[in-house]
Amino acid sequence: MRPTPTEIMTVTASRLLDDDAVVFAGVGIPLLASALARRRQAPNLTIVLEGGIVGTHLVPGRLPISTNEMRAAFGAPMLTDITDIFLFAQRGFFDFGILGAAQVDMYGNINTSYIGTPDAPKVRLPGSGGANDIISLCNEIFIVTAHEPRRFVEQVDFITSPGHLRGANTRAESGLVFGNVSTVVTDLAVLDFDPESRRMRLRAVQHGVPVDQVREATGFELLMHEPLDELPPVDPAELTILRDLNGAAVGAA
Amino acid sequence: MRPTPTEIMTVTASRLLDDDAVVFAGVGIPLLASALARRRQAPNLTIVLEGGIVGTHLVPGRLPISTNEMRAAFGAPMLTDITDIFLFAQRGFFDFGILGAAQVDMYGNINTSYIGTPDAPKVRLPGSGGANDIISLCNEIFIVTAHEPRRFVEQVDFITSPGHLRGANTRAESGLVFGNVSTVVTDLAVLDFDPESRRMRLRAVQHGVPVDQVREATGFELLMHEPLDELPPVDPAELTILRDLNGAAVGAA
Amino acid sequence: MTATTFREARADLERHARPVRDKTCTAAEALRLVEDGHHVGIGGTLYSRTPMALVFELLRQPHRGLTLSRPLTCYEAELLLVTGAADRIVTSWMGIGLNWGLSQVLRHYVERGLAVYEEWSHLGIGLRYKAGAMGVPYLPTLTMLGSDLARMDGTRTVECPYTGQRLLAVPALHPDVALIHVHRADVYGNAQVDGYRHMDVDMARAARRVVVSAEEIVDPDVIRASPFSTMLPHFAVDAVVEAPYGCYPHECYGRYEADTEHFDTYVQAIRDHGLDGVRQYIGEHVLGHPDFAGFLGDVGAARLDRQQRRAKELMYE
Amino acid sequence: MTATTFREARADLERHARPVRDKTCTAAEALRLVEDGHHVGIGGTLYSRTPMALVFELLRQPHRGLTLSRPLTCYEAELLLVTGAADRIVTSWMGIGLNWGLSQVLRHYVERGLAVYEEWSHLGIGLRYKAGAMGVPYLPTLTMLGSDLARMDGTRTVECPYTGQRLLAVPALHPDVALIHVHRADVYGNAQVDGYRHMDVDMARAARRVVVSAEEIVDPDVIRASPFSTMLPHFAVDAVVEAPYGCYPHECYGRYEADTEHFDTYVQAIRDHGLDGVRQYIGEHVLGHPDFAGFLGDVGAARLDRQQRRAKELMYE
Repeated sequence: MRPTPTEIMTVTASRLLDDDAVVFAGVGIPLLASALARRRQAPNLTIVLEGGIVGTHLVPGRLPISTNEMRAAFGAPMLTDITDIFLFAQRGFFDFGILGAAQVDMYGNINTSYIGTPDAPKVRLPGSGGANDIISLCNEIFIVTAHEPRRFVEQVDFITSPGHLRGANTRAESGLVFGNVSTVVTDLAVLDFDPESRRMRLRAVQHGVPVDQVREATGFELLMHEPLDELPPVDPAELTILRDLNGAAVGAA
Repeated sequence: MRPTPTEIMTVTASRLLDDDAVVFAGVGIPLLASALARRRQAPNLTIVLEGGIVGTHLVPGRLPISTNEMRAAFGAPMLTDITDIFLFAQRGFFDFGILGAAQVDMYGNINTSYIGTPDAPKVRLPGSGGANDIISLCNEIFIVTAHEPRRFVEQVDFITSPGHLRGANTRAESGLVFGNVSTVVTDLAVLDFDPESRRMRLRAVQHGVPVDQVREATGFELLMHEPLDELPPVDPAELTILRDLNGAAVGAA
Repeated sequence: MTATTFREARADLERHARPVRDKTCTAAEALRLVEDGHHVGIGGTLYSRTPMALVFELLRQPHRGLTLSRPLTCYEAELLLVTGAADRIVTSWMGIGLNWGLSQVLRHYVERGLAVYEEWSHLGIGLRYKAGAMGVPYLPTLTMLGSDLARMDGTRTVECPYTGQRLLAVPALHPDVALIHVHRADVYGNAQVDGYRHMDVDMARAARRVVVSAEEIVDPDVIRASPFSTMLPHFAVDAVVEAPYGCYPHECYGRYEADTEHFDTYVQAIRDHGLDGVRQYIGEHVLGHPDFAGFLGDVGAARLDRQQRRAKELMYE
Repeated sequence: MTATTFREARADLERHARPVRDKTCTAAEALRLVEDGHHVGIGGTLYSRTPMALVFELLRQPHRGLTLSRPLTCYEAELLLVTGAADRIVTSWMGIGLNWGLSQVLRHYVERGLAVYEEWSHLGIGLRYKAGAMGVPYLPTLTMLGSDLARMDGTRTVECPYTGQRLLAVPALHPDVALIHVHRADVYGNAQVDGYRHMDVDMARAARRVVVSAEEIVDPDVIRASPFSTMLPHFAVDAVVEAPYGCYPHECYGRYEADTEHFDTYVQAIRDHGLDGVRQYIGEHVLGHPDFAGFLGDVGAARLDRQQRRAKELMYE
């Protein structure tokens, strides 16, 4: 029972979620990671979804594909509307935000809008959805994405969702005075940001992954945290829960 | 069955309300006038109350004393909250607003805050409630009040609810680009405002009331509309309905 | 205007956890959240869904320098003025209700400069709570413009960067503690009401701390069966107090009507004895009992049943 | 950005009566409110409570130059792009859903400059509708700041007059026509939903004209028995269209789940035939029938029953 790369990063992300907290999760890996955390170290974690759902319980094998469908609401003690749930975020109610990224740069900026330029796009991606809002408004933000050079670029083509913008204090100077984009979780590593320059740096490698492999999968010069940790492997119990949750509904996620 | 002064102005106000319109009514005389209109010329008038009530049906003899209590909600097809109902007003959904006044001046400004000055009040009145909002946000506004010199003053001690402010275009210049304070209804007369100066002027006297009596009851120089009308008397049918509505609940209103 | 800025209010919230844990306690325990000098938001409006059980408990405590805010303020604020707990009222209207005339207590304190009545329009105060709840420092509006309310409150105007329209900027209000009464809540604080929400949702979400009193504490599954009725989620609530008839003599939508005869008696006492009438009221109905249940016991089951019956008659079914 | 300013939108509303009168009509009659060049707001989000019966009717009409807006946009916009009715999409996300990959139709039109995708953040578009619904020309927010979305959309920033905080000013959006599907409505247009409200309330209140389709037309007394479920009042509604299964193949909360196999077939047709796959879909499912009931007849009762059963299983009771 070997974990897939997707499973490795889902499990790693789930471990970041403390009990008693509130997490604003995007659909897919972020939601799976949150649901897994509830079955492990964080039984009282409250999962919030952008459809207006507070505290979804989820049905294994019938996980929602979108955060706005009936499945997402199962067992929730409160349902409100989309705008309202983001206003909760703007007020500061949500400890964590977790989201994916088509492209992320060395300052944690995310692009899910254009490959190429807005004037001459090579690929028109689906767009922000709630990602810009989650990264702008939640208290602490985790990004989860596969570690590939085409995803980890020096500068994103387009800042859909602002990380540390151009580093140093530029995020706060833009008016984004709240929200710390703290961590990037991948199938190869966990990364954080240098407290001064806000450039991405390698914090820990996944179990058995050499540092050079992380460097090669990264399209920019990666800073190194001292010391550098190695993460424990995925626990079989974590994997069992994850696959049970996933069921047939989301496939390989 | 002679009508009281209060009944005369309630009936007169009710006649201003067109069928198929939406009226935002304060409690007391404004609500009674609206309820009466629904039983006469405006069966499809929608009465909105500041508690968040859309389309209250009211129970004769059990009229509400406040616009936020259960009685006010009876038979309403929609209930929302206070702030929300005023936001409907701000958007422009409400054709008419009707409200009372402790003190009104020659520009239709209303004072329900202080007799005397804020620094040294002789009487601290209850305050605006929703009056400032109704007069600022509804499309056309009617003021209903007893005609007495102490109420009809040249300049109110304090502008709780803005009429035409200091006349001419000063209301619009303050930012209040919507809402026309069009009519003042009293037990002696109906008054409107000169289109240029926005000073109050006598439009019509109540049945049998001499113009001089209106002048004497007004604490400022009243402009005269040409021609000056005399209103028809209260119809016995109007009075019967009004007293049925009123029941024992609001007493002499 | 407001002591707590939106940034301070957010920083406070970020440090403060309100997890999915049992939060039930007595009113006395819950009210420890209130400190001298606090701004206390009182839920409901006028005599509808006032958290009276919590207010009565507040009256038993020796607080000073409280500011109270409410959409429309009824006699609960008179009681807190007379005990000396509160000296500032932020509201849009204060009295008992249309039928009971001017508030003589308000007149006494404000006309003598013993207390401050900071007056906003009804929507003005609603938008102050809403700005606070939305996590922004102000909201633009067309109301209050041109009036002396705007001048007295020290408000500023802003210009729309797209249209040039002049608008009033209403500043966010973040009560230190909000007191809210609901029809039912689970032990975690997920709270539902069956009637008007008044300004409770915004007030509670803007506040730093929130105490909920509830007609009933219910199983979480009851809440989950109708999640659209949930007004406040557990993470916006600090304490849950069981308080049947917790609004009496005020009304609780669908449960019991306001007992206007109780108001009559109170107002008559003021007519007869001035502020001493209020002090007698507090002595008899509040301090004369160890808790709100004691007060209700005095009122008696027959009278509570009558108010309940009157409420049922007004349900449209 | 927005064609109709808040002052124009208000002036329009002041001139426009939507009384307590029977507003029921067919989808074709209701859709006469839409004119070439209009901004059409489509209620629901992604594949939840999409007013599909109304969208299908819109596809039968020979419109040009429409702008569509929605919180999250699904394949209904693809259909309207391919017929040439729409050439501008204002939304925060566009695709079928996470499992169906990128929208190849969107890519085709936008990458070739044949249509414009004006992208806002999810909250950004929500606050645009909300500003419109509130009757103010903008709302201040902390979201979108610093991003290229804010730059591309030509937004401006404002400074809070009390705190100096820099905020993004999100401009009001007033759709010319909003299309909204609900669970039940009376003939006057008082409309209730049983599930997520998405951004429908704000979208409809911001819009100049509103068409409501409903699973059921009910007696006004049904509405009056649960007035807190009423999402839109009659004075915010122009036309009421009876449309059972009116969201199919999308979901209607508590009534029927989304038919994802229908999406699979649609996406496979695009993989196999490109835009011709979309044209075939429209020919077969939309133009091949005189109305939406014809399409549902093709789908068949067995499949609709299955979707209904799946929805019931997800009700927490």
